[in-house]
Formats: sequence, C-alpha cells, structure tokens
Amino acid sequence: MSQAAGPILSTLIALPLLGAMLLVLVDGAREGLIKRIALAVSCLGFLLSLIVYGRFDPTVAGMQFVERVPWISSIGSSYVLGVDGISLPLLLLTTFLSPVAILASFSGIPRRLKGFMICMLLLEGGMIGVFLALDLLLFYVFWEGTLIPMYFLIGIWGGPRRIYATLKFVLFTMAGSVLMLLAMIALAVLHRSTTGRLSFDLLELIGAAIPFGLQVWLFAAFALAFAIKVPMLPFHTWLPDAHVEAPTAGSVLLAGVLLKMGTYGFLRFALPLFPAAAAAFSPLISVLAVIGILYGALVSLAQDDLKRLVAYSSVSHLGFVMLGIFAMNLQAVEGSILQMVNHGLSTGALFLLVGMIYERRHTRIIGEFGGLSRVMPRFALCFLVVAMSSIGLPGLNGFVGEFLILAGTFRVHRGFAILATVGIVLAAVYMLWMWQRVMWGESRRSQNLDLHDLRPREIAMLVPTILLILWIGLFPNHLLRKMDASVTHLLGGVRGATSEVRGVK
Amino acid sequence: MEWLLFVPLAALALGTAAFVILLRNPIYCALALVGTFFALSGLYLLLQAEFVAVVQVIIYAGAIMVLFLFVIMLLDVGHEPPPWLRRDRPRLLLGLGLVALLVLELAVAIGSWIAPGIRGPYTSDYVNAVGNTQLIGRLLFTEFLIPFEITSIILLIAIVGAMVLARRQ
Amino acid sequence: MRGAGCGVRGAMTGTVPLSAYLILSAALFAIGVIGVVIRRNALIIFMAIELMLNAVNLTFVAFSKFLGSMDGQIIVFFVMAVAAAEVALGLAIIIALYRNKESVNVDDINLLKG
Amino acid sequence: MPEPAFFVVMLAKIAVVFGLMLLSVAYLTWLERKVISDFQVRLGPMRVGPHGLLQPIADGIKLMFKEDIIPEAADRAIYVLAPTLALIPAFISFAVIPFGDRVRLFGQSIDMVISDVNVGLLYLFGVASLGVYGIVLGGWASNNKYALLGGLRSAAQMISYELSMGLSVVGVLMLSESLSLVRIVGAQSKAWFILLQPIGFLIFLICAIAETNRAPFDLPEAETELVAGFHVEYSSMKFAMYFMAEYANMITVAALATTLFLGGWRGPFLPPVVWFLAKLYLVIFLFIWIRATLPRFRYDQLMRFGWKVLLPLALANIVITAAFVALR
Amino acid sequence: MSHIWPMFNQIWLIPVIPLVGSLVVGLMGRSMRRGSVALIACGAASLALLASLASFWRLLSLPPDARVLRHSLGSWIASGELSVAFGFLFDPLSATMALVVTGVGLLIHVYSIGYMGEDRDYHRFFSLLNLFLAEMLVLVLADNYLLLFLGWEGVGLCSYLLIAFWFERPAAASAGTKAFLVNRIGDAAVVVAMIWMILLFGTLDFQTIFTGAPATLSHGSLAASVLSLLLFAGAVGKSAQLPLYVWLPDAMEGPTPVSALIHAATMVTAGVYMVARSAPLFQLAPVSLEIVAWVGGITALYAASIALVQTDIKRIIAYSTISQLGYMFLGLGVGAYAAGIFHLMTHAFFKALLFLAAGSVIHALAGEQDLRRMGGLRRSLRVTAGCFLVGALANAGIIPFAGFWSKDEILLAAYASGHRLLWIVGALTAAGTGFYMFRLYFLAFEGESRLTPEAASHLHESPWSMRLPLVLLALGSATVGFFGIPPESGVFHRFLGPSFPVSGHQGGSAPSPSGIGLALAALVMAGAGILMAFRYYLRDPKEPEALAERYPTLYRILVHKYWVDELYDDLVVRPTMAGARFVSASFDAGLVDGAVNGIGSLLGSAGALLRRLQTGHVPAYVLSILVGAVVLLGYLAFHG
Repeated sequence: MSQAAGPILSTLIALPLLGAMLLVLVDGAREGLIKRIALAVSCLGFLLSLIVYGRFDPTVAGMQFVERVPWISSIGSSYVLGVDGISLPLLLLTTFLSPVAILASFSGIPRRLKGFMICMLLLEGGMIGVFLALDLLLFYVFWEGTLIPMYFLIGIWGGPRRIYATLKFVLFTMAGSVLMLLAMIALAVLHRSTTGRLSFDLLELIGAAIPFGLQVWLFAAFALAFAIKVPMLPFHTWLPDAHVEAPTAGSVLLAGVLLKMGTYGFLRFALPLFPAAAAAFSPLISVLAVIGILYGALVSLAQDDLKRLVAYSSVSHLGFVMLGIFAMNLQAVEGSILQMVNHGLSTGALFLLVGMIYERRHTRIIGEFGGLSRVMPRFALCFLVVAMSSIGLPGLNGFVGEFLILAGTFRVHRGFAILATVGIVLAAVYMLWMWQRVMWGESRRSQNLDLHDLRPREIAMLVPTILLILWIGLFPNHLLRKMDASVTHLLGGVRGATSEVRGVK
Repeated sequence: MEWLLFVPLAALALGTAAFVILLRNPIYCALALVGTFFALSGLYLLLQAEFVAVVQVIIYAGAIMVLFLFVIMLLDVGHEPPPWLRRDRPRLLLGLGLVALLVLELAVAIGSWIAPGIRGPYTSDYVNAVGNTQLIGRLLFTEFLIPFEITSIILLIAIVGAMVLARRQ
Repeated sequence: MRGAGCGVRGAMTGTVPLSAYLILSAALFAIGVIGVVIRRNALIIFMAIELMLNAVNLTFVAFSKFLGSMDGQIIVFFVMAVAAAEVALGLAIIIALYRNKESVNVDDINLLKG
Repeated sequence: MPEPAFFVVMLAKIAVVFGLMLLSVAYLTWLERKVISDFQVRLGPMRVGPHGLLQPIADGIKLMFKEDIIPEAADRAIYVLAPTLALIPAFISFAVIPFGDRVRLFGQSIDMVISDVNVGLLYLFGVASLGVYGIVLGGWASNNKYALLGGLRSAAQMISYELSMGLSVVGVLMLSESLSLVRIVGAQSKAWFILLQPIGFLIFLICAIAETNRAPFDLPEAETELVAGFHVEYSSMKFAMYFMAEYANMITVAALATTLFLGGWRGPFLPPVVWFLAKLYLVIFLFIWIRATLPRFRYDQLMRFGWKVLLPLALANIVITAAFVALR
Repeated sequence: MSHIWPMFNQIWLIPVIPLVGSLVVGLMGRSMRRGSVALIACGAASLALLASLASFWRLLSLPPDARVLRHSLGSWIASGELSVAFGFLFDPLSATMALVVTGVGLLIHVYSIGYMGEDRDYHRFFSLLNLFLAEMLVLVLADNYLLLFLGWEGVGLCSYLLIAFWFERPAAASAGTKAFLVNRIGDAAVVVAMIWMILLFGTLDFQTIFTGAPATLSHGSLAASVLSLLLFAGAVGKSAQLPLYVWLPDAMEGPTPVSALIHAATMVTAGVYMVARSAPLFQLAPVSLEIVAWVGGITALYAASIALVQTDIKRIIAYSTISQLGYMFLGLGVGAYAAGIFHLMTHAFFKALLFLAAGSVIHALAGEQDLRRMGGLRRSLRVTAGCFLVGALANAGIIPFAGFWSKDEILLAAYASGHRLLWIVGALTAAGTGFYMFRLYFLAFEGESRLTPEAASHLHESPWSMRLPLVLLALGSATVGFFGIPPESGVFHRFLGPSFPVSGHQGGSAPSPSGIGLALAALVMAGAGILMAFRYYLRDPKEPEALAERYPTLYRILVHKYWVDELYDDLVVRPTMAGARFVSASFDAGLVDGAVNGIGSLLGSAGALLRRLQTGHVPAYVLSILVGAVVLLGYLAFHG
C-alpha cells in the first residue's frame, strides 16, 4: 500500500522545520538571503508534494505512504503519517500557498524579517503535519503547533489592535481544542476497556464500538473544537479581528489553510469516529451552516474594511463546505473537499490583492478607494478573475465546488440547498458592491491616481493562483478522481453505522 | 523524686514564658526567654536527653538569644507604651478566644490519648547504657543523613540571606 | 501556675507521666500564641514564636522518652537548626525594616498591602 | 534516692573546689604582676607583706570599700545582675574538670571530680557561651556609648573564637571517643593529646586567650583605646567581680587545656593532684608570658585572624585527624 | 464552395474562435495598433459566422428528422453518478440562434469600429465583445444544462463588464452591478432547477432529460410545473420580463453597439431560447405555459405603455425590446414555439437596426440622447433616417416588413389557442408600439430642429463603417419576414419544426379566413397608432402638452415608470443594507463579542475582589493562620 520511497511524508513535514532551523543560523541583516532560503525551502516542499500527487494511486481507498514509528508507547501513541484522497488536495493547497505567502512577504514586513520567515516555515510544517497525522495525539500536537507561529505572526507583525486579536484567536482555538483532547483521551480509554489495548491510532479507533449516548458527547467535543476553527456561526468573531490585524502572508495562510483544518478535522476524525452521532447532529450543523452562509454574506455587505469583508465571506464559503460535509453523500463531500481547495485559492488570492493595495495606500477602508481599474488595469483583471471565482462564476473553480455541494445537499436536505442557493446571490451582492466602490466610479482620493500597477513579483504570485483557478474550474476531474476511492470508503463507514440511526437515501 | 524537680522547673518555664509576653521592656523579655530556655534544658535532662539539653543551652541560650540581645541593643527599641493591652481590645479578645479554643482542643486530644505502650527499640535503660550522645550521633549520620545535609544547606542560605538583608546599601 | 497541678498530684511519688509534659508544652504553646497575637513589637512576636517552637521541642523529647525512640530528639536537633536559621533571617529582616521605617511596630509594616 | 553520704561528699568537694578557686584567683593577680615585672626587670608589688604577698588581699579590701556608683540613667536591675552573670559561668565550669584520680578518704572512694557528666565537654561549651551575657548586658546597662560598643565588640570576639575553640577540640574527641573529661584523661594514658594534636592544642590555646579577652586580644577593655571597654561605668565590688570573672575564666581555660591536651592529672611519680596543679601553673605562666610579650591586635586584624586563619586551620585539623582515625 | 465544407462537423470551433480572438485582443491588445485589433476581432466574428454557416449547410444536407450534429470535447465534472461533458449540439434551433448571433454580431463588430473609434480602451471593448460572442455561442450550442449555464453566466458577466465599460461614470458602474445582480437572482432559480434535475434524472443532458421526462414527471404534475417555472424564472431574469426587467433600461448606460448586440439581439433572447429548448418540460406543465404566456403579454403591454412618454431615445428602444420579448414569451406560452423563435430572429434584425441608427444619431450629435433637443435630422442624416424608418415600420409590424409576419403569427397562434384576451392585449401593444416608434421618428427626424447650436455645428453623417451595417440590417428587416410566409408552414417553420415536440394545435393548413381577418385587425391597430403619433407630434406639436394636462396622473405614472425602481429600492435594497449593518453591529459585535469580552472583564473584577484580602497587616495574617489551625484541630479532635 505504501510506496517504498523512504519517509517522504516525514520529509515533507521536516523540510520547512529544517528550513526554519537553517534560517536561525543566518544573520538577521541579510534579508535577501533569508528570503531566498525561505522561498527555496517552500518551493522544494511544493515539488515534493507534487511527487506525492504523481505517485498517489487513486484506486486505493485507504492510506498511502504510511509511516509508523512508536512515539510515546506507554500511552499507545505512535508517530503515524499517511495521506489519502481527502488529505492530498489539502496538502497540495498548503504546499502551494506557502511559497505564495512567503513571496508575498518579500515586501511589507517592516522589521525582524528573519523571525517572520521562521514563523512562516514553522507554520507550514505544522499545517502539513495536521493534514498527514493519523494518530490523535500527533494530530493534536500539530493542531496546537500551528497556533504558536500564527500567534507570533499576528502578535508581532500585525496591525494596531494585534494583541487583542491574536489573544482572542488563540484563546478561542485553545478553548475548543482542550475539550477535544479530553474527548480523545476518553475515546482511547474507552477503546482500551473494550479491546484491552490503549491506542491513539485513528485507523484502530474507527472500529471502536461506542454506545450512542457517549458517542454524542465525544462528537460534541470534537465538533466544538473544529467548529471554532471552521469557524461556524456562533464562534466566528475571532476571524475578522484576526484577519484585519494579521499581515498579508499571515492572512493568506490563515484563510487559505488554517480554516480548512476545522473542516478537515470533521471529515477525518469527527465523522468516521462517531458516525451515528454525526448523523444525529447533521440537521443541526446543516442549519448552522446555512445560517452561516446567509449571515456571513449579509454581514460582509455592511463591512467597510476590505479584509473584514473577505473574512466574513470566508465564513459564508465555509458554511457551504460544512453543509456539503454533513450532507454525507459522495457528491456533497467531494464538492466540499474541492470547495476547501477553491476557497483556499480564491480567498488566498483575495488577501494577496488586498495586501497589495494596502502596501500601496496603507489603508483598507473601501471608502478610500475608487476608480482603480483606470489606474491599475492588470491588477483589475486579476482582481476580477479572483472575485468572480469567489462568487462562483461557472467556468471558474468556485462554481464547481458549490454546484456539487448544492447537488449533493439537495438529495438530503432539500430546503437547506435552496436557502444556500440564495447564498450564492448574496455572495454576488457584497462582492460586486465592493467592486463597484473600489474599482469603478471616479477615484475619490488624489492618491489613487498615481498608484503603480502590479510589479513582476506580484504577478509571479497571482498568475499561478489564477491559472490554478481556471484549471480547477474547467478540469476539476483531475482532483475529483483522486478523492473518489477515499470518500466512498469514508462514507461507506459512516453510512454503515448511521443506518440504524435513520434510513439514509 | 522526679516530681521534686519537675514541678519547680515547669513552674519556672511557665512563669518566665508569661513574663516574655507580658513585660514591656524587650531586654527583660529576652532575659525571661533565656530563663525559659534554661528551665526547658532542665526538663530535657529530666527526660534523660542530655545532648538535647546541652545543645539547647548552646544554641538557644548561647547563640539565638545573644543575637536577640544584639538586635535589641543595636535598634534601641523603645518600650511598648503602657496601655498596650487596652488599646486594640477587639483583636485582643479575638486572640484570647481563639487560644482558649486551641487549648480546649489540645486538652481533648491529650485526654483521649493516654499512655501509649513502649514501641520503639530505644528504651530508657538501653539509652543510658549506650550513651545518649553516641546514639544520636550514630542515628544522625545513618538514618537521618539527608536531613542533616539539608539542614546544613538551610544554614548556609540563612547566613547568606542574613548578610544580604542586613547589609547597609 | 497552670496545668501542672491538675488531677495528677496524687501520684506525687511515681515518675512524671507523659500527660504532664504534654499539658506543660500545650500551656507553653498557648502562651506563645497569645504572645504572637497580642504583642505589637516584632521582636517580642519573634520571641513568642521561639517559645512555641520550644513547646513543640518539649513534646518531641517527651514522646521520644515515653515511646522509646530516639527520633524525637533528632528532630528536635533539626528544629533547633532551622530555628537558628529562621532567627538569623528574621532579625535581618527586622533590621532592614527598622532602617527604613524607624519602628518595629507590626502595625506600621504594611508595605505588602494589596 | 541516693544515700545521704553522697550529698556530704558532694558538698565537701564543691566547698574545696570553690575555696581553692577563690584563693587562686586572688593570688593569680599577684602572680601576674610579679611575673610581668620580672619580664620588665622591675620588682613588682613589694610593700604589702613579703614580696607583696598580701597585695591581693589589699586590693580586695580596697575594692570592697570603694564607693559603689550606679549611673543615673542605667538600667538598675541588669546593671547589678551583669557582673554575677559574668562570674557564674567561670566557676560552674569547674564541676566537670577531673583534677585527680580515685582517692580513698575516710573509708569512701572519692574520685577527684565533682560530677562526671558524659556530655562534659559540651557542658563546658554551653557554659562558656553564657559568658557573653555578662559582658553584653554590662556594657548595655551602663547606658554609655563606649561601654555598649566595648561590650558588643568583646562579645563578637568571644563568639568568633568560641567557634574555633569548639572545632579544635573535636580532634581530641575523635581520639578519645567520648565527651566525658574523665574518659578523655583516661584516653591519654599512653600519649598526651598534645603530641597527637599539636595543631589542635595551638588553636585551642590561642582561642582560649581570645576567649578570656586577655593579652593580645584584650582590645575591647584596653585602657588606652576604649577607656576600659564594657566595665567603664563599674566601680568597687561589681568591678571586682568582673576582674575576678576574668581571672577565673583564665584558670578554667587553663584547666581545660591541661585535661584535654596535657593528660590532666596523669604523671609518672607525683600524686595526680600535684601533676594537675603543676600543669595548670605551667599553662597560666604561659598566658602571662604571652601577655607580657605580644602587642595588642587591632580589632579588624583580630576578627580576620579569628575567622580566616584559625577556623580553616581547625577544620583542616579535624579532617586530618578524621583521616588518621579512619585509617587506623 | 458548399461541397468543400460538407464534412465540417467541428461545431465546437464556433464558440472557440471568438474566445481565442477575445484572449488575443484582450492580453496583447494594448501593444497592437487599433487597426489590427479591429481586424482580429471582426475576423474572429466572421470566421464564427462562416463556421456556423458551414455547419448549417451540413445540417441541411441531413434528412429532416435526423438533423443533429453532436461533438463532445471531453468530460467537465464527474462526481458520483453525475457526469457533465463539454458537449456541443447543433440542431435547427441552435442553428438559427447561432446564425442570428454570429450574423448580427459581425455587423455590430463592423459598426463599432467606427463608433468606438477614438475610445481609449478600444482593445478592451473588442476583447469583451468577442468574449460575449463566444459565451453566447456556448450557451446556444450546449447539449446540457450545465454548459448552457456556463454560457448563461458568462454572457451575464460580459454584459456586466460592457454596460459598465465607461466605469468612471458612477451611473454606468451601478447599472452594471444592477444588471448582474438581477440576472443572478434568475440564475439562482436555474441552479435550483438544475440540482433538482440531477436528483430526478441523474444527469443534465438535454436528450436524456427530454426523452425521460414524460416517464419521471407525470403530465401536469406539480413537480413538472415547478421545475419548468424555475427555468422560466431564470429566463425572466435574463430576458428582462416583469418583475426582473428593471436592469435593461439602466443598461443603456453602456455603449450603443453593446445595447444593440446584447440588449436587443442576443443576450436578452437567451431566456427565450432556453424556454424553447426546454419545450418538452414545458409541454408537461400546461399551467406554467399559461403563466409564461400571461407574463409575456402583460410585460409587452406594460413596457409599451412606459415607452409612450419616455424622452431618451435609447430608453424608448429598450422598453420596446422588453415589449417585443414579451411578445416572444407570449408566442412560446401559447405553444407556438416556432413562431416565438421566428419573432426572435426578425426582432434581432430590426431592433439591432434601430439601436445602431440611434447610435449613429447620438454619434452625430456628440452624445446627445434627449428627443427634446433633436428634430429635423432627416435632412442631414439621410441614410440613418431612412434605415430608422424601415426599422420603425418593421417594429410596428407594418405589412411588408419582418415585424408584421412574426408578430402577426404569434397573435394568430394566441387567438387560435383560445387565448382571446391575450390577443386583445397583443393588439393593444401593437398599437402602442406603432405610436411610440413613430413618435420617436417624428420627434427625432421630422419637424423643425431643436438642436443646441454646438450640437448643430457638430452634425455630420456617420462614416461608411457605421452606415454599411445599417443598410444591410435594413435590407434584412425588410426581407427576413418572407421566410415565415405562410404562418405555421413557412420555410422557417418547416426547418425549425422537428426540434420541438408536436404542439397541441399544429395548424398546418393554409391560413384560415379568420386568420387573415385577425392579421388585418392587427395591422389596422398598428396603423391607428402611427396616425395618432403623426397627429400629435407632427401636425400640432402643442397637442402632447395638452393631452398631458388632461390626464395628469396617468402621465405622471408613466413618466416615472410606475415608480418601480424606487419601489425596488425601498423594498429590497435599503432593507438589506440596513439589515446587514444592524446584524453586523448588534449581533456580531454586540452579542457574541460582548459575551467574549464580558468573560474577560468578569475574571478581571474577580481578581480585584480577591486582592483586597491582602491587607498587609501582619496580625491579621496571624489571626487567619490561627483560625485555620483551630478549625483543622477541631476537625481532627472531634472526628479523628
């Protein structure tokens, strides 16, 4: 099952970490060298992940490239890595966005660039770890691991209210993840009571027969931790603050990848471990998701800060993903995984673009802008493509994901699907309303007249993202085929257990 | 015959103890305390604990009280103003009440706990035979070696601390 | 004065029972506590504390004799060592306090007020 | 309850020792002035009695009838108490010093020590440490700055050297494996400890001199520096007591030196008591000799010598003896 | 020439060529000369026309009942049992549409060379125009709903970008946004329809759906009608029918060739095409057919009424478009699919002509669009006036011109299918159309000139590149009607017939006597309209003001376009914005953040409370220790 090509997954995680170590040795003043090293390391990571993508066998349902090394054997936790159809796209998204984010931070980082790059690489290592870990404790370690660099990224290089924002971000996530840890331990202990072997290995725990009552509680704990991260509706207030205060690169990774850890967590852990509870919770979470979609879109309509607007749009987009996951059928889940990647690309690109305007005008207030299309035509073109992709224009990546989710959800919760479709309209409303005030109309400020258009570096960041957006929009099958086997396997497990809860069509 | 020694010594101890907390001039209190130490040293002798008795005299009377005298003399602490008892009456009453309660509890404890049998191996005649100090020395360097070493460290810390705190900046 | 004369007077001739010692040390301890609570001069409070320590030492030695185990005396030895250390530090503190407060009256020393 | 005879013997021994002590203290003053005058090639007290033999009694009477002035602001109770406090330790420490072997007198076998306590040496150190009270309280009670300073200084000096003295004796303990002086003297049957513990003896001697505030170490009550130190306000009988306390201490320390290092009453031919007194006289002569020759230490030299030289030396001595004992 | 091409079945080329043209012009346009930009753009359009003609020619060579060309470029989305491909279909219906789109498109491309001559973003205009052609062709040639939807939204995007072409003008920017959002509402309905079809049929392919429809959806069932109505809702959004028509009048902010191509000939007809394409579904739901017919009719009358009093030349033509679209839906609604599409084709010609003529008038008057400041232009803009007249006649539906045949056929079908009331509505609208078209003609081209002096000086006939398309379109509007004679069985209908399910009342016979009577009645109504316009606007110009005083309320209602725009603003736009602000402030910032910060401050105050315990008073501490000891001892003593 696992291609014998050496611990390729461990190298994937270790590479950025080693890069960070290397950077530590470099003298802080030589910023050019630091930038080159960071970029090289993350590009190498991307190449490596392409190799994994190339050698990935789509017909196999289970985990591939599995590595297993006993870690803390006393409590049965071992260092287990593996990738399957569900985590592969997210892995690629992470390794793709990291170099882009690093490239974005070549300018606009006023001080301590070395520390910044180190945090970025550590963050990348942590994120890759989250998507590859198959042992609950290892997953938890990486899950918390990503918090620390993010804390520094926002805390040190953030905007004026960064301390408040970064504390809120960390406390929110910690509050949830503590419960998750509790649930993990409970699960492991329960597993030991039935099978006599204490283990935190996911594949082993999936089989554990857990009484429905308990399953609900454990699922609730996991769900809370992931819901905060997604973010689902009541727990979302940290996101806009975190984004507004985070530096551009931080925002790109925060929106691009960190949010997906929540939805990935649902798919990888919450659903397979507690299928019956998941089915029972599905209507509630779907309702929250739909409210999230409409609420996110509505609130972003009223925002006057670009980053805050994009942040709330993330709440709306991820509402779609959650809706897809909890529709629990092949189309919806594949759609949601694809939508995770799409959201990563389009929102990541949006943040890059907002970052570029911020670097030029040092403000994000929409009222300050106007008529930028005249002044920055190339920027306008890129912004148009990305905005349209985030609205879900057919032919671009956003539509494919959303359509699959809606088609899948329509099967199970017909009303929610229709409400979600209304979400698509609202999405267009706030995006175009922003577009009209920022890009069109007469330029309300004199400074808007002499803004220079995209530089080669900025183009180098955007073009690959836009190409990917078009590629996924027109040929999504390349990714979809990779997911089929794993998603059917996952849903098979879930449907098997939920059949006694309620008959699923 | 033991009672002949116990009663006066006990009376002496209690008397001087009372003086320690009642007298106004700190020097007299210190001397009263020295008196108590001697009374206790006598009691230790009664309990065939010669080593402890002598060490009591050396450490408490010889070293600690000298330190007290030094400090009292150096600081030239004035007398407590006469009506010190009557000034903060509520605190006084509360304190006495609590102490009464405390004594009551101790009495109950002592009362309910009478005359244990001999349990340990070191009966008094065995101790006389071997010699109290020899025994203590042997135990001190075998069974209680670690506490002994730790005490030495405590003393070192105390010396350094005292020197640092009292040094005039 | 107190305690010593209670009920056991009858056994004048026998050896002094353990309870006599315990009562004596309890009394001493009580006097110590009263001293600490009532007095306002830091030094006197310090002496009262020494008094309480000695009351405890007495109990230890009494038990050591009546229980036939040397441990009591050894612990007394350690208590004395620690008491010496404590007095050294305590007096150093009092000196430092006196130097900047011109008084050792406990009520004046409230720098640690919250 | 031991039989009454025991009490009689005990009282007798105490009376003998106490009487001898008083007498010897008095004549010690005389001896000292005679010896020092010899060193300084002069006659010394000659007028009162043959060769001034009655001089001590004369001094005693003089001091007795002098006017006893108590400073007005002094703390009367302690002012009066202080001299006795200084005197008591000197005398009571003789209780444990054996000045002779077992003697059969009036049908009883009496051993020539008042009470053989098995923590004898510790008892001595306990008592020695009490000596400080007399001096400190005296200095403080006389409400005189110089007295107070002198008192504190001499107290500090005594405490410092008491420490080294204690440690120097540990070597002897290790060899004799007992705290009781009788057994220590017994242990010196083969060889006096002075031969086995030369450094120990030397340190003990120096500390002894310092302990009694004599000769090179008598800065605190040196007449020229601090106007006689702590007993500056004292007069007549109380002053006499301090004086007696000083000499009594000197005798006690000398006796201690003889019992610990010079084999106590052990000697080939002469009866034990005679050996004891001879050695005692030898050590006292040594003290007076030192007083006559060595100049006075400055206070900081004195303290530095005590802490930085004697103490390490004593510790080293202990270590060497311990090694020697362990190897044997 | 025809024998070279018979083997040409690469129908996917038709949309791809303009797409390539658009990319080339779009990306490299800035560095190219204007001439080469125009060359590439028009070249791509003409190639697309040639390809369509070739495919059309190949289609004719096939036997009538198997006239379908298919070509698939491979799978687009395949997840679970849903599988959607880039499949293209070329049957008579899409052939007509393709020909109309490419034909009119090419002419407009040529026209806009002149019209946009001195515009700074010359290359961006042509790039978007080509992109529009490509998206429209994808829409028209798609063989499944999803690909159709791709074209559908693509066209919406192009109209958005082209309406707001001069984006510096705030009015254009908001008009663009408004157009896209209103279309988006219709698109949402289409999405719901599509996901429902996936649930019902498992696929979005036309053929499988239409063959399987009668089996899965029983005739007249609720599901069938709701599904078809959803599709129709999309059409309403795209083809600017009541209630979602508000974006079209504002769309006039865009350049005139855009209005001509997108808001007259092609994009707005996409809705009609989709309904026609989904005819088998609509056949299963007579209820929704009724609704389609009625919505069409009412919109036609409604738009015509507003057009009566408008003063902006382009807005009048815009309302006329809405009205004519109403006619088409009326035709479809009554089951005369062929008639509807025939009207669509004829309308494309004369409406494009009208717009382009208006364009050349505006071009001549340097941007002046208000009728009140025009008049007597016939003398100086001879060709434009002539062509405009032909267009007006065709639009009004006068006998020889195309408008008559297609409009009349719809009215005939309406009457024949028993919708008598609808026929009356249709006839009234015809009268209205006659009136406002000729009111416009007389006010603009006849009578004395009311031009402002500098407009008059600037007056000049537009260059040949603008006039040639006008003349060609005029010829088209005049002659294209003849394909439809006689109604129901003309050349056009026989060609188009097979792609529609046999409609209920296939009146294949020669026009019945009542048919001719009805046609004459419609013609009389149109003529009456024209005469009234003549009387009011030419003979005594004061007459219209008098009329306005007599019916002041009616006049005000019409002038303010029934206050629909303001209504929408108050009912929809303002509440959503206020709602958004309210929710964002109160719920998000207030409730949730409040709770979170609340907890924070709670802990802070608890800490402050505890701090007061530290009195710093030593005896107090002693007492507390003592109390502790007493309590502990008490417990041990009494419970030990």
